[in-house]
Amino acid sequence: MTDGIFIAIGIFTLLCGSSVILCKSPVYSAFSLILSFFGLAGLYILLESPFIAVIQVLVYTGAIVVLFVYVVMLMNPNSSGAYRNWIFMIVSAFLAWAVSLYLLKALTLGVAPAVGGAHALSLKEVATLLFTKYLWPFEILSIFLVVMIVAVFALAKQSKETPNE
Amino acid sequence: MSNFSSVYWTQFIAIALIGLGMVGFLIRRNAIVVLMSIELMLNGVNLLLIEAAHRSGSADGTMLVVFIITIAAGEVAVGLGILLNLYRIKHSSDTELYKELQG
Amino acid sequence: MMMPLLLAAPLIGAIVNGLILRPATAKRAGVIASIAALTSFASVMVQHFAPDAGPFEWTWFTVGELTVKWSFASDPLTWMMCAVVTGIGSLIHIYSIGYMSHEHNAYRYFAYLNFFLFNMLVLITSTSLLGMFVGWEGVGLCSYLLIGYWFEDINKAKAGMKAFIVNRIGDAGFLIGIFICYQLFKTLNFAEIAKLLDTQTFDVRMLNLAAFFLFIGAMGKSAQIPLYVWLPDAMAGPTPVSALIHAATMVTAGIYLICRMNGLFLVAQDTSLFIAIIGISTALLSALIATSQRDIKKVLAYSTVSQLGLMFLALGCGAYLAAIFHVMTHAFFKALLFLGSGSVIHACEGEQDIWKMGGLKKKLPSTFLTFTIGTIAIAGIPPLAGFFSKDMILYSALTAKSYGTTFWILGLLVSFLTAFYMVRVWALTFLGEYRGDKHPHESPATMLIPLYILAFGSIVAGFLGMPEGLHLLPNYLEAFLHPVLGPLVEGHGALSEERAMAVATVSAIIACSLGFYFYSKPERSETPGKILVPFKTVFENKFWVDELYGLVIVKPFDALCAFFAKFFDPNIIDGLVLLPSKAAQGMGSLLVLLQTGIVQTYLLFFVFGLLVLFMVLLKGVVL
Amino acid sequence: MDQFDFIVLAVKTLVILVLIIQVVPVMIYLERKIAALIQDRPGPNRVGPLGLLQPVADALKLLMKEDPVPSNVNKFLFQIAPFLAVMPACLSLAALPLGDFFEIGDRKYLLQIADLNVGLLYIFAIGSLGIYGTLFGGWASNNKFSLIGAMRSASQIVSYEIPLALGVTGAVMMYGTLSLREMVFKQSGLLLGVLPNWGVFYQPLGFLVFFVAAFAETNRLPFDLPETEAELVAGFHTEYGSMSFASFFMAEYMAMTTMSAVMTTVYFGGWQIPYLSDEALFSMIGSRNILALIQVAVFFTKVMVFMCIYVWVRWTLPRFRFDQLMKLSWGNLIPIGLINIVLTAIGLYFWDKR
Repeated sequence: MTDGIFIAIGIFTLLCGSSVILCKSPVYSAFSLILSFFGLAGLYILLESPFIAVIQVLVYTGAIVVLFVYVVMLMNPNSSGAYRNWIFMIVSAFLAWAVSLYLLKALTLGVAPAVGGAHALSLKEVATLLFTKYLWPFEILSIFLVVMIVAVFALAKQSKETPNE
Repeated sequence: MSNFSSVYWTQFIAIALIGLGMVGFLIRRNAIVVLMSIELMLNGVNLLLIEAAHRSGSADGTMLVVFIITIAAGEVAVGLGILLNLYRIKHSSDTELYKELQG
Repeated sequence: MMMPLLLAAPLIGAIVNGLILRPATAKRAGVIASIAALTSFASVMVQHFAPDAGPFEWTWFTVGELTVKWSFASDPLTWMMCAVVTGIGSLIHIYSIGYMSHEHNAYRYFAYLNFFLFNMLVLITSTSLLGMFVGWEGVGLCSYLLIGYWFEDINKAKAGMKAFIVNRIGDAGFLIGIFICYQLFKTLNFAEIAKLLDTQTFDVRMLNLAAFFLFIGAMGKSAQIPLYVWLPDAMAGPTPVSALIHAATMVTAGIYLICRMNGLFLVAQDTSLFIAIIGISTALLSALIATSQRDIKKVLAYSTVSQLGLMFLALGCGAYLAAIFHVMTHAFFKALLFLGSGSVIHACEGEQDIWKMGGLKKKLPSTFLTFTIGTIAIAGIPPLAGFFSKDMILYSALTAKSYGTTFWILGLLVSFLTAFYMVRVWALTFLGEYRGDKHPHESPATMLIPLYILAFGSIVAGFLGMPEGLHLLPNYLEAFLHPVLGPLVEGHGALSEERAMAVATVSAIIACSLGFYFYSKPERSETPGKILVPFKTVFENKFWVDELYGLVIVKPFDALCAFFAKFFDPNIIDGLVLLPSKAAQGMGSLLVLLQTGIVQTYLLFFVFGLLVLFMVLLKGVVL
Repeated sequence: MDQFDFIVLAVKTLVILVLIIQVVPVMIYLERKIAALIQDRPGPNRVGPLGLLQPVADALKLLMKEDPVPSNVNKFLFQIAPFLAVMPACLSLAALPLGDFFEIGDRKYLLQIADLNVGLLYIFAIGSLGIYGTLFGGWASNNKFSLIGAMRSASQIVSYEIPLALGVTGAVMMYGTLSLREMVFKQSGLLLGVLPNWGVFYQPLGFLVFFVAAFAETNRLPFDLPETEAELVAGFHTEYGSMSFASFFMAEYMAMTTMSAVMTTVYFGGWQIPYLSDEALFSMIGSRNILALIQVAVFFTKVMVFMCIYVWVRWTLPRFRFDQLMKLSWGNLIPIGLINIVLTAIGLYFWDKR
């Protein structure tokens, strides 16, 4: 039964994903992006990692897509000429398909046996791991975030300076 | 709920997401949609990681996903900042207009 | 010991004048040059009475089995030529002192004159063809320098160049001749070649070829048919130069060469015939042109060319003695005539057109006297020198093996024309009233003394080679040159020698009277022009030979050079050089197309690269 | 999960949903009454005795009115926006523990829809989705005022999410768990013999930050900028007609309820009666279900107390300017939150109560 739900949500996610890239107006792409992230959150829950699902909803849907919608609202781009010319579409479609095929083949080559018995990761375990095994990445990540903030400020300041002709 | 008849499905969905993302940022002319398709690809990767973590039972996959999500957040912030500046100059978000750096 | 002195004197004179005492005045430089010339003349005289032992020589260079030596020796032929060259040379040096007195840097003129003398002596005294060739080139150089002495005037400079280039063409033929001789005889020494010719038999065709190329060298230097165009233009130089180089010495080098190689030419009969034909045709052509020339020096130049033509006629018929005898006599009276015309021009402040002179008898008495002796000598009136040498040539032509009579008749016509145009010049310059606007005056003593000496020479020179038939004097010259030139060949022609002499004399007298009749009175001087109107323009324009050369040789040559300069070099050669750079640019512009600047094209390349990467990594896996 | 449990779960979800939805009309009535009280006027008393039927009248009015859709509007998003606003408000109820548990037959059922061990995080995640309703609503209605209103409210909610989270982190560190149910159990008993063992006394700073941030999250008065009548007419929901406007209104009130519920659960002991522990109460009453009812009643009284505070604050404090608003969040609340976390950490290190 769970397989059925899993496949259903999977297909839903893929549908929303394809509508992200196919919708002419970016607002609808943003909207379908939100739906696909919900789908993904559902998949994570089915894969027994609720923490990641909640983080996904909180961070991705709650913050990142908000930024996207924010920028879309600021720009309100017209939806004319959404796609590149035909040759590009065909070529890129073929390339993407071929690469995915190869990826799939590469992944299935190294499939490790299903160990099973995975337990849902509680917050405590994540926290302990974060500060023991992954302390260094955690610290570096904090520095990375500070750098990001400084970068965004610089960009914001720059845009203020350039006279909007 | 613990294990599925075949692992094949999750990998298929994840790689399909990655493929869609790839097609997205090659086809679309609108810079925002390009960024969105990159996010889509990242999520595909996250799904693969979670599936691997689930299958092998180790927490490393989960931790990696957490890191990826934070980095993605930073990346989108800066990406959209740059996009806004480009928009301020070009009054349009069409990638084919940003081609001063050509031969 | 005399030989080194002979050569060294003019060389030292040239160096002193040219390089050391540069700012000397004309007189001082002239005196030094004349002393040098006289010492060399004295050494020639002493050489005659106390000849040196062997050839004076030292090795120059050795290539393979050929060792070339500077070697100078004297035998009767060389001695005689040296005597003529140094004798007349010193006379002309003395004459030039007066002539060049008003020139401000005459030291250059005298240096060249001495250097010319040195080269001429090297040419005559060297015992090998290569040594002669060095002299040959030196003489050509000096004639160029001297013709172009007043190089400020572009025409004179051009005349110098013309002379030099035409001589060079002749020299090229001479060089090829030397190569062939070396190929045949494996030696360049005259004596050895003569010995080989007597002992061994060579392929006649090769001999003819060698003789032919040597004759081309002679043609260039002695101004025969195709290469004579430079001599009339060479008159652009000062008159003593014309006298010395273009009358007495340099032009005779060609004849000396053939006499020196007489062994070869005796065997190469076809070339000798060819020489005869060329000689007589040159003589006839230049004589006709001379009759209608206005410039006094041009008339004398063409008369020189025709006299040289006669000499070559004699060489062609095998009469080497007659040729040398005529060289000697011609040197005397032609130098005399040139120096005479020089003093006339000097008097008329550079006026050379005979129609603007006349009546100079009273104003230039001594010049008039010497000029008249010269004219009588060249006309061939007995007992003066011209008659005997010219008659010897005509008689030898008559007794030649082939076409003897035709050569004799043409020779007779040439001497008739010679007499006619010389009397014409003489009459127009000295008789009648003065037509010019200058006021001529007699030349100074230094110029007149050489004229008198030369006049005496042109009277006496004839008696040296009198034919036996007249039983007056033994033929000294024949005895003297016998060892070098071989026996005088006794042929039998249509007429005997005495009768031939008589006919020649009668024709000369008729020509003189005809010329006198026409040109002594001014009103009658136009009539010959009217009679020969169609021919007159042809003669005046020198048969348009210069124009012909210009058209046939110079213009196509220029076109060829233009082609190479304008088309071949810039496009083909530069094109090849620039090809790689242009190719690189082309390639560069191609690659630029890849850089469209649009991010998504780069992404496309990225994805394509990814695909290729996967293909490579997963080679074995079948999708 | 056999058949029966599923039904019980469905019924439980329905009951809780209806209960929360019923809060909205009550609140409308209360809001008008308290506002009137503060402004010293009688308030609604015409409709029904003491104006009690006023909310019904309002509801009927909103239902009856026409729901216009302007022409040059992005049709799809315009109509979706109200639902997007309401959806997160409802979803976030799932994790709220109304009481301990009740029994049917021999099986115990929790008095909350789902006891997630990431309960609090879940509530914040769903809470942050509320932004989309305002964003799409403002943008879709295609007029300058609503767009600016949407922009302001989005940036306000995003920037107040952080202090909200920081405030709560202190409490979470203390309780050591994200599950709301265990938090409530941890708050039973007495502190120093006198005070009930509630989170607020341990985390006064944390509570203060959370309290202020809660106001901003729900766009309640001091942070009322998105709907300021003066400049932006009605902010992002200017163009909306009756039912859509009603749904925005409902979303706002349910968000308030959720925030109050979270505050009571985390800081005020949820369904705990101050000086009476559950067992003592159970021994008095005897039946588990009646105890459950009492617990639910206690929980709701606490929630109502907070709601009244909301309304009370709304009619007393003036509105912030936008830059003051931002300065308050980034300048004041976040630093206080961080300090609070540090203090809690020190406290825990020394008096590790657990």
